[in-house]
Amino acid sequence: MLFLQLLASGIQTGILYALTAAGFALIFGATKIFHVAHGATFIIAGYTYYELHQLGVWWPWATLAAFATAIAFGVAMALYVYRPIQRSEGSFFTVFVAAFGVSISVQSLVQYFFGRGSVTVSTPLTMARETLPDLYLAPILAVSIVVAAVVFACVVLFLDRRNAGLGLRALSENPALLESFGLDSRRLTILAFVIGSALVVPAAIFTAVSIGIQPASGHRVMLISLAATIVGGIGSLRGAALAGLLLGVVENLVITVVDTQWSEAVSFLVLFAFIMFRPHGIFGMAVKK
Amino acid sequence: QSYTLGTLFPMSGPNAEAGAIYSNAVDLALKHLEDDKWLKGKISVKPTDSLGTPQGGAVGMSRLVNVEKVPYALVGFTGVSKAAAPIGDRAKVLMVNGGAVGPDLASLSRYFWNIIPLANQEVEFLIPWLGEQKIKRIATIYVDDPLGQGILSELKKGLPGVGGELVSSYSVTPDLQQFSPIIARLRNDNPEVIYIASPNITQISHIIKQVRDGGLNTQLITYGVANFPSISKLPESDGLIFTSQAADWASSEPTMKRFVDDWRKAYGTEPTTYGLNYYNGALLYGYLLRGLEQAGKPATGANLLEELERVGKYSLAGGEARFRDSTVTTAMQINRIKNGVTEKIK
Amino acid sequence: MSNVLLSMRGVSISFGGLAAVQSVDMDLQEGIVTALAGPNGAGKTTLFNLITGNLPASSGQISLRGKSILGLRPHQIAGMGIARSFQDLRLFTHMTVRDNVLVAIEPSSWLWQPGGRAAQRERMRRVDEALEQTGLAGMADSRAIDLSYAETKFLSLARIIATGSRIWLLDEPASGLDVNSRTRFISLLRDATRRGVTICLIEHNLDVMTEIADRIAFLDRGRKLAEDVPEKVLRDPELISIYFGKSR
Amino acid sequence: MTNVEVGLAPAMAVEQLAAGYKGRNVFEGLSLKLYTNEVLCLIGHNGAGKSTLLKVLFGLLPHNAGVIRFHGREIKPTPSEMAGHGVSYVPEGRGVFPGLTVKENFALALWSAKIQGQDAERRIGEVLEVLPRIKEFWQRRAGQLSGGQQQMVSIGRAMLAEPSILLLDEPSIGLAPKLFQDLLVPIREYQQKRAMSVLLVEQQVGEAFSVSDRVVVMKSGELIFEGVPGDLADEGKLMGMF
Amino acid sequence: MINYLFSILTLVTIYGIAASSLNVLVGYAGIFSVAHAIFFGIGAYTGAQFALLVSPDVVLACLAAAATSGVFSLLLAVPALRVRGEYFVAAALGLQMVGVTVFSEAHALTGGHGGLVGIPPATLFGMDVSSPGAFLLVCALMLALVLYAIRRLMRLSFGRALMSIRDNETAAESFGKNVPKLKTLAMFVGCAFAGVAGTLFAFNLMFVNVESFTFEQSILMLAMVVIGGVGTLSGPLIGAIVLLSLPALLSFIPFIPPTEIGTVQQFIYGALMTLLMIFRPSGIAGKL
Ligand SMILES: Nc1ncnc2c1ncn2[C@@H]1O[C@H](COP(=O)(O)OP(=O)(O)OP(=O)(O)O)[C@@H](O)[C@H]1O
Ligand SMILES: Nc1ncnc2c1ncn2[C@@H]1O[C@H](COP(=O)(O)OP(=O)(O)OP(=O)(O)O)[C@@H](O)[C@H]1O
Ligand SMILES: [Mg+2]
Ligand SMILES: [Mg+2]
Repeated sequence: MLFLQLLASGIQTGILYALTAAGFALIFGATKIFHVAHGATFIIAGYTYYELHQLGVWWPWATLAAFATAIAFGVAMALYVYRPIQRSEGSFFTVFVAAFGVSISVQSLVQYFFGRGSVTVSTPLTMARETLPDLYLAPILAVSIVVAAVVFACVVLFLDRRNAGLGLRALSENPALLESFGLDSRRLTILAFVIGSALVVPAAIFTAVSIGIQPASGHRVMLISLAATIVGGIGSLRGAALAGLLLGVVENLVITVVDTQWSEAVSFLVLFAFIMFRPHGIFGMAVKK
Repeated sequence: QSYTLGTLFPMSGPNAEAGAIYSNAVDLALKHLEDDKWLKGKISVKPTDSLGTPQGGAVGMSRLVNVEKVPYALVGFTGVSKAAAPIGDRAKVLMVNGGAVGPDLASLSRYFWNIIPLANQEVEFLIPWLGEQKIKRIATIYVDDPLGQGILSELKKGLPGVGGELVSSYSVTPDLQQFSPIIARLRNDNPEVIYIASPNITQISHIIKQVRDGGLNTQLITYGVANFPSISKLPESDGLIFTSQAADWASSEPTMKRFVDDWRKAYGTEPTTYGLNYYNGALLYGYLLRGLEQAGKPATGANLLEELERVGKYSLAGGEARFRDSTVTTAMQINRIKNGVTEKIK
Repeated sequence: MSNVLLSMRGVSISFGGLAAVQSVDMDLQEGIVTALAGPNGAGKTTLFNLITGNLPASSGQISLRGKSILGLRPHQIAGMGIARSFQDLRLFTHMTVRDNVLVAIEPSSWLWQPGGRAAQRERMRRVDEALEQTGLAGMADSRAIDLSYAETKFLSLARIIATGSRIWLLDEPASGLDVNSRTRFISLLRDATRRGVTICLIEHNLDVMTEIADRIAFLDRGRKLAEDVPEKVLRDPELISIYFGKSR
Repeated sequence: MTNVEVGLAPAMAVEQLAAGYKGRNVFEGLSLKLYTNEVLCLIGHNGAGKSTLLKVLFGLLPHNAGVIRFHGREIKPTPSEMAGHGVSYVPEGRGVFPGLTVKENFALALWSAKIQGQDAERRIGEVLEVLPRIKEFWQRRAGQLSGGQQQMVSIGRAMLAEPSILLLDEPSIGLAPKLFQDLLVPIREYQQKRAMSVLLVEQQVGEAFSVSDRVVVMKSGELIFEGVPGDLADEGKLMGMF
Repeated sequence: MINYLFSILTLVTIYGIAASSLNVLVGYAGIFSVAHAIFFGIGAYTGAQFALLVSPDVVLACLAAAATSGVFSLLLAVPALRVRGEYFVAAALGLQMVGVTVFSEAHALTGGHGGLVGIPPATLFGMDVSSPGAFLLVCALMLALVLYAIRRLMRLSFGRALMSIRDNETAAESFGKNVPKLKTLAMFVGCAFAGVAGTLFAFNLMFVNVESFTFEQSILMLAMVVIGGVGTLSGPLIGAIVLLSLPALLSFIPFIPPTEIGTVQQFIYGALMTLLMIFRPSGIAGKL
């Protein structure tokens, strides 16, 4: 039973990771931008929802607003931070440091306006009940599974049907060539940021509801997303999602065998092991020489 | 004549909530000293941000010592205190900690004093009560730092004496936010009480919420940190028991009453022991300075220390405080949170 | 047959199901220019990669002066005097032109300067000489990324000239060059052969091929179909129909 | 010569054009006309500015002065707009996405030209007729193809849009001579069938001239010669121009 | 005031060494490490333990730390030989996260979260050099030494070989560069210098614990390199000066409410980082 219980909490955690990781993976896969401010998107979405919820706004409106702010932030990053840097041929690390600076600023802004502590949205959805003998499950688990499934289905369908997925892959390989094909690489970049940023919104709301968020949470979100993106294989959306799920489950199950303080490090050991023994990840293509 | 008081609190980062409360307490105390015309001179605060990290602490302390040239500094947080102590010690600055409770803070330096009872004292006080309540099975979630280790070793040492047993202990990293797997295991361990020992306020509130969400109704116990609103105001904290230094908010003792009333008025929140300690820490400075003024001595760290060691006891808010061996000894109490209000149960 | 420097016997490799190179036998003779021709995808570049150790041969034997070099790492093979260029050039884009050449000739596996100052001066002299020959002396201090197309081609050659290697493997070194540059390029290669350098070059341009090659080896679908002096190969009706077309 | 009237109006023209990189103009005051239904061959030494001109025409590079006209109308080209006008551009070098399969490369071009369904199938069929060898590696990743195979794909995908103007930048690089000839013939046929305009930049002068209607020679950013291929049959004269 | 200046300057020199050593990896060898704080930390712990157990001599402690950090650099060299670019960034990230956990669990060596206290004042050949001025002098000398060493190395064939690998590994190989060996060597040199910086850090604070070796620290060092100018000699030092003096300068701004100082500082700090990158993408000392 302990195993099942841990599996359930692993899936719950894993879904949050999967959603954030998929967003990061999509952006990184398509634009080769190491979007370390992804964690900031998460915080912005989470706090938007929380603050509106506190004001008594009906949850669908709050959710919509969270989508709006998250997407607006992501697109603003693409247009006003990453684009100028890339236009002047800034290196990988220039982008990295710039994005990190934004994360720091966003974190302190949120602290300034909304306080530094952790905030939670209380709902009865998170109360666990004994569903099976000795197995305690909260309704939020079912809700998040359904939401994640629907969200992923929508994204995958959109990318496939509209050829957008193909465009994003091409963008990742050579944006200049994309222009030679007569496609607008700027629009595709924005598209990647829109979808990628939108993907974290459900994760942010679930976190606000089930764990609670604080201005400093963004960091960890970013790290896990990054790890999952690599484990899943760069450029693979479903890889990142699966890896996120896997990391969540591993992190939970592993405490049956190791001391609890190691559980977080285990995710990164998994990452390390993947890089050493299967560097192209679960679904990725071989690393190019 | 004017005096300076240095503060070295985390003003940003995950523990900034604490820094804000500490600063408010200091401001309040200085206002009271001023209103009372307690001193000939005026005390001005020199705030520095410790970022809550050792390096921040070292840089901040160095700034307080070398730029602001304060003779007296209020500090907080274990890592910060440990990094700041040698710097203050070298420059002979009297440092007073009102927030960190790691047991190893007792012996940092002659110039480093704690105006807060350290965690081991709190656990010592709790254990007999557990015996009285016939509580046998105790589990703990702790952060493997001096605080957590101190609490853990006190529990291990004390529990057998009252017929109790530490059934399990889970060590976590200070920034862990997800406790569902630990909660799943705790459910299997079936303890009567779970003791939470973390230096990180946010983390404690995460643990409390997630334990309750996990459908676990075990009694939760923690130390004085539960005085922070983000813990005590959490809906899930209902029923939480915690030890703290004795602080009777309804007391009619004038210093205490003035502190409580003015705190509520100025900040619109309930006062906490942390606020109280830093309020007292600033008051103590006033008292020491007054002693020096009367003796006609300059306000240097060495003189302040001498004065503190000479007098050794002051009547601060909450009663008389005795200072010996770098630490204050105060009465302790056990509290329970009920409907968002903290009530004393012992 | 004169002095065979590099010899390949039954060399093969395949990618998945695709046999990119199939049991190729070929000899490179000292001081002789062999042109490697063949349709696109014939396996020419792959053959180079096999020689230089960038790809592992699945079977066959490659030996340099009688000693097998199979299984050696690329840098070891380079150390034995085989220099190559790449179809996509692969310059050290952010280093200066001079450093691009210098780094190619330095034995640099340790923290100190091998051979001391005297050796370094000698190397600098060789670098300057190579730059002079290729006409790049004027832009020795600009970064490789700022060069024009023709200049990058010449830089890629300068790197090889300076190494003093006796065997050069050149992958389409003259493609895209205009008539003038091409002439200059060919004369550089001629100078080298006069010094006894052995060259194997992949080339699609007939003018270049006929002007410089002593022998032409013809590859198609991984197999060597012919190897002979240009006059014969260029008259082979089969090869004309699959490769050279009507131009001559 | 079916459309004589249209034939007189240039499909694309530039007047007094100036463009370059980082504030330095590669050419200034350049004027050139590309008529409908003609293959115009642009030759010149390395670095003359040929590729730069093509990039400006397709909107990949902004011009600093002068005007660009498309069927007489002044425009400020951007790549997507030019693609919409029926202009296709084959860049210098490997113009394919190495990680995508050949099929996907084609799909991308179709997406760009907003061609779907039946129409798409038909056009793919037509291109494969012109370049039958593509079928051999239709499902393979373009990055694994040999240089020449990639070049074929690159040209094939540009023709998918049934362009009215085709800008070709040194298609011969890396191609076997026979293949290049084989490629030029169908391009020429396709061009005549659809009255397409082709601007062909080449170093393989012999082959290029055999399919060209007109030749211009560029030297250091200036057009120093305009005429028909026959004018330059004499190799010495050509060499002198470089 | 002068002592405060000394303490800031000491930090600048220490971080100057750390950032310069990171620059060997990032700027010259193209190894994108985000785990430099771990090697800084290994050096700090080694130096501290050396001072506690063997001798408080700075130079000896630095040597011991350099050797230890250098040897541990193999942990990172192994993935660096297998993967590149973003993959390596992720591997380094994994090492960083696991390293922090190890630091906080290996109580016997690191004192866990409690850290190591009571590090004795630094001496140099038996002389006490723990006063702010003297220690600054020691640090400055070390910095000069490290910068000189890096400058020499990078002007030698070693540096050029590294840069050629950075620009194109396959081509470097076919010009005789033993890529694994060179990368491992570069890693050793970079991490050993980081160890020196760590030791000085330990002596300076007289206290070390894991909080000084977190991911944020690695990023801080990286930011110094990038903001200063990747692959330039003076860049990392400039970056260290900018990033360390910034909070100090900001703390002198008078009109910010005391309780919000930290937050406002952090905001400005982050914003400046971004703006610098947007307007000077190749760093302050970098070529535009
Ligand atoms: N890494 C690889 N993986 C899979 N297939 C490959 C790889 N490299 C080459 N090939 C295939 O092997 C065959 C030979 O390729 P190679 O590059 O040697 O051709 P080539 O003769 O150099 O052609 P070109 O003249 O066009 O450059 C081609 O069909 C190519 O698709
Ligand atoms: N991206 C660029 N940045 C800066 N300068 C450039 C760039 N591309 C080309 N140049 C310069 O512009 C000039 C013209 O280049 P262009 O590529 O147009 O020549 P070209 O006629 O196509 O030559 P080639 O026959 O070599 O292809 C050259 O001097 C070249 O160095
Ligand atoms: Mg080839
Ligand atoms: Mg060109």
